[in-house]
Amino acid sequence: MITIFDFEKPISELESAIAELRQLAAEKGLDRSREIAELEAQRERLLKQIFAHLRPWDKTLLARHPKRPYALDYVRLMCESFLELHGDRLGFDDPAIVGGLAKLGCYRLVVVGQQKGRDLKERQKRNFAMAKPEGYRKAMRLFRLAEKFRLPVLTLVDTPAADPGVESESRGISEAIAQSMLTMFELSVPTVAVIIGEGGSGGAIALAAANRVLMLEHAIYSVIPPEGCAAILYRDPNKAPQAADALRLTSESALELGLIDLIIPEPLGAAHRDPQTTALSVRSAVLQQLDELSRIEPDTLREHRYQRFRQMGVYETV
Amino acid sequence: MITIFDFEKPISELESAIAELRQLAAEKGLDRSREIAELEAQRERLLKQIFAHLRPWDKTLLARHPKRPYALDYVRLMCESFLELHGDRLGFDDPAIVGGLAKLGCYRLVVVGQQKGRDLKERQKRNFAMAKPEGYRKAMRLFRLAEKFRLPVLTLVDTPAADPGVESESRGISEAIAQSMLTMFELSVPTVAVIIGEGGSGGAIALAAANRVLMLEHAIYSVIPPEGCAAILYRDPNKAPQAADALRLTSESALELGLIDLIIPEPLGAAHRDPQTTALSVRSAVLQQLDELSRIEPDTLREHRYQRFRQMGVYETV
Amino acid sequence: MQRRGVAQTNSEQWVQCAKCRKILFRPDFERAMRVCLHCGHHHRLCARERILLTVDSNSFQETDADLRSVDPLGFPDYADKLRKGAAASGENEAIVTGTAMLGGYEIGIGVMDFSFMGGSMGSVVGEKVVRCFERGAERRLPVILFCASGGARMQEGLISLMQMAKTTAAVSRLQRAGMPYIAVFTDPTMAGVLASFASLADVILAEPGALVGFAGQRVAAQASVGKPPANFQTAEFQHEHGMIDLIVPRKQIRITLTYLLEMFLPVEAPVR
Amino acid sequence: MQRRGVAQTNSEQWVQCAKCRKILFRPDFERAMRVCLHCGHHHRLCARERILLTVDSNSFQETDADLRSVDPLGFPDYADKLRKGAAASGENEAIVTGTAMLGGYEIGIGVMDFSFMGGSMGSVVGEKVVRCFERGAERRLPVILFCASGGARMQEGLISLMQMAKTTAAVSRLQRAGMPYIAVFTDPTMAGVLASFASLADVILAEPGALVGFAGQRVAAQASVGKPPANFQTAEFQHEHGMIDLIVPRKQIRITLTYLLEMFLPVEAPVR
Ligand SMILES: [Zn+2]
Ligand SMILES: [Zn+2]
Repeated sequence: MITIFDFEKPISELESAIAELRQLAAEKGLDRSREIAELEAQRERLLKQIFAHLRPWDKTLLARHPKRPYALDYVRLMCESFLELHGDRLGFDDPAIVGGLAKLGCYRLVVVGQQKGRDLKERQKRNFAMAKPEGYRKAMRLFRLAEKFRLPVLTLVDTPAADPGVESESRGISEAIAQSMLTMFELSVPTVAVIIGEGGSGGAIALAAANRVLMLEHAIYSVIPPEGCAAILYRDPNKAPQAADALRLTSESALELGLIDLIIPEPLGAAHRDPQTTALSVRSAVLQQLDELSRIEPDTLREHRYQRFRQMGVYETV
Repeated sequence: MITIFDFEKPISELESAIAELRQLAAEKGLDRSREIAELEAQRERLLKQIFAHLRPWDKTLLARHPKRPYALDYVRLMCESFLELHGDRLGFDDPAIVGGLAKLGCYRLVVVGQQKGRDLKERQKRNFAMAKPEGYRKAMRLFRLAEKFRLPVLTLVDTPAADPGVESESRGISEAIAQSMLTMFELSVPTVAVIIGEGGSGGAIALAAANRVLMLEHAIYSVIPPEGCAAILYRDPNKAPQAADALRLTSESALELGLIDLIIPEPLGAAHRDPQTTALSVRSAVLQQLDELSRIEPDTLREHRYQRFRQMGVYETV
Repeated sequence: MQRRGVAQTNSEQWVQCAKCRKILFRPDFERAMRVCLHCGHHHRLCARERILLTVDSNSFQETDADLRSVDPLGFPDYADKLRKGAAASGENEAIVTGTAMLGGYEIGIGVMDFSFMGGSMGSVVGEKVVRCFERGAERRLPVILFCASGGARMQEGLISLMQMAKTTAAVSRLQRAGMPYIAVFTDPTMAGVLASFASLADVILAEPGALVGFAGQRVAAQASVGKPPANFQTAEFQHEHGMIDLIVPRKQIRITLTYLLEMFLPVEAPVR
Repeated sequence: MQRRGVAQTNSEQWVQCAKCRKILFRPDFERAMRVCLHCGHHHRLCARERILLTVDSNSFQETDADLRSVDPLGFPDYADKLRKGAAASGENEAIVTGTAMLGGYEIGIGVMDFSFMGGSMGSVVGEKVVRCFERGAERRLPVILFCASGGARMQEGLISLMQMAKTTAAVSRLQRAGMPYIAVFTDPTMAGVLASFASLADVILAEPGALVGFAGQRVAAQASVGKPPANFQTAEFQHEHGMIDLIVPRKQIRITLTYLLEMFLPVEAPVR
């Protein structure tokens, strides 16, 4: 399946032309390298031009791009090794949240992330990365393991929302989200969260109560999906682009507002055009945070984390 | 419903005769007090005689007697006040285990107990006091509440077994039993368990990893129900009485083996003939334990509890 | 959904129950704490009424009344909604906090007010909740929160999502201080508030029939295979599912809270 | 139930798979660690075989081999069953414990042997498990336990039930020492062992197809409304239900354990 968003269309047209030309050259044994180089330069200019002016809604589409790297892609591309662990020890194992033990540079880590599915079948299995209570409870189990063995925690956030269904409600999805945050606040090991795609409201913050919160350039982070916001604000879910503007759900806005610590740049044309390079950028950003955090005393880490969120909020005193 | 076991039959015949005589005397306005007194003395002699020679199987029947006081009866009869709390905060509230906050003498306590049902409907609702994983998880939540607020814990054990069904298996009944014991071992507040009826294998020990374990005189405590043991041992569940002998599941045996700390005597004719008196005996026994335990330091309480179970086991070294 | 919370005023003397539609004599209705005398429906209370009905007379001392919301994102209509919320509720924000005595115990208390922008949690609600917990930790006060909220305040964007984390962190402060935290879920307790500090109380009480849940009913139904049960997202449903300790009729809330304080608060060692 | 664990010997050269009934060349079968080359069925191993296949060569040092069961209740046939168990297994009891090296890490290890009275836990098994955990806590050794048990040993009555509590208490000792505990569920891991120390490991591995459950299959079916699923009480069922981290084929158990030790054991702070 190829997905081409409106703003990507001219680029993909150029890309098709380049591919055709290459094939033609190969078949006929001709040297068309000059023409190809020219088209590629054109593509590069166009990409720069388009990506210099992305609206929040464009970023929303990029964050949800079906070819965007997912949590396990990053784990595979950036970690030296990884062993997935399973189960909440309470009766369930939620495929929407994955977690395990990884090596990253000189660090041994607990990694927990929301995992989308690439094809239809996996998408359904992973419930579109909408975790049920058991997903967060598995995460908490792994957080406690991290605490016990003094391993830093890395979370990779990528979810449209926590699962809102009857089953999740009946097993306490709200409690699970709240407890997951509480467990993260109680940790005395370094914690780093990276919003890699969709940072969807409660489902996202449940895994993002970390010492450092980073965001990929084209990821989004929002209190409500733009469609839901549009339905309330304009009584029209199709006005999601306007709602995306109003919500200011981009990485730039989050950084400006002081709610995240760092934007990890994506390659030109967004992460899905070069997962390898993106993963290496994430890797080096995370390693840098870990280098800084691992110099801090356990109790201080907890206190810093508290203060990090404590100061969030904009109000006045009359 | 009136249940008369074989060994209780002569007593109940006498009791019927006494009741008839009383009625007759009342109807006709006659003084039959001498005859009544004589019959009552006879009943007393007979009770003493019968209850002096109860076999383990008789005790099993008494422990399961449908008129025997249940956990909430004791709470009602022995505590100054009680507020039941509900839920495991994980999606379930198991009626087979009840728990809450009680006042007992000068103490504020967390009380947790297995609860049988008196009539058919309640029996089904309470699943015959066979707790599912969520029952033990509710208990653990209350244990942690006790730890946080430095309240002693009293458990009232009365279950044929933990629920063995598919649903319980799928939610981790084994893990729940193990975690419940572990949680009790981690507590630094005084803990007292009373086996009030059936102490049925894993389902019972899950709530009985306490500093002091007391047993009512006619309660039983066993690694396997006598019927199950007979099925294995004699390939005949009807040989349960013999199996009960072999298992030595009475309070006397448990005390002899050093596995419990104290037998709480029951009134003549067993607890169901005088719940009020039985409850007062339980009350004073528990209060005495609490008086002793509350003088011990928190860490020492934990260590004593460890050593209490640590030394259980009979083996030789060659 | 009917406007379940609001008793319609027919005249000065009479009100109509929002649920059973029966007409009630207003003085009786008020004496019953706005619980319908026919069907038992618990109508919503505003924060001040709740405080009056809950704490010991004249003991409430408000704190942080000087905090006001601003419009950090320039969000459409937010400034206007804040004005309307203030007018509708008579409050400056969706929560009133303070200290008080309850059954003779000094407590920190917060009461949310649904009539201010649906009790939604933005920066000011978050800050006041946090200060309530911090005050509890510092001064060793138990904290009692009455929740009534539709969730996070969309108009403050990501800042309002962060209030979930911020208030949760503050719960951990109170926990470390060993002080009790009791939550009372009133109609409605939803979404971002339920999924943060509300669910983390040591003991959770709820009023009968209160709406308590994560997502809107329509979203929940769409995301599910089967049909939601009849009592879906009521306090009773959450109680069945182990999330609420007790459903407590309004009249018994005060005595229940007092009992819990009595059980949890440290006292002198018993004399023997 | 078929005798799922045991590969029938047809001759010195040939064995028959207990599951698919295919005939296997014995040297191939042994080289495959008694895993069927046709259907992958994992046949039971006795304790010594398991130790040989798991730890670094010649590193195993047995401990507490001098403990023997007695017959504290004078239980029918118990003395006889102990003799037969010893004959069948070549062991003194249903568990072998000791210390060893694994992937270069010093560990405490315990391996249960189902061929000794169904791996049931009486006083000696309990004591040896406890000493294993205590040794781990004192000497700061990680503990690895291979479970294979039908449950508590009925023949020791209430004493055997107490072994559940006793071994659980010992897990808490190791936990407090911050040392890792890894359990491997092999066929079968049931009842009193599953409901005590086995389920409390930091990480739980299981061999494919191992029987893992609380009550006997018949009891479970009788106590349930619906029909048990086809894979009921297998390692795979427990894995689906969040009770087991990983199903690990026998050949990969050693490397998986090594990775876990590498992750959990304290190392010098990384040089930067
Ligand atoms: Zn009404
Ligand atoms: Zn085979």
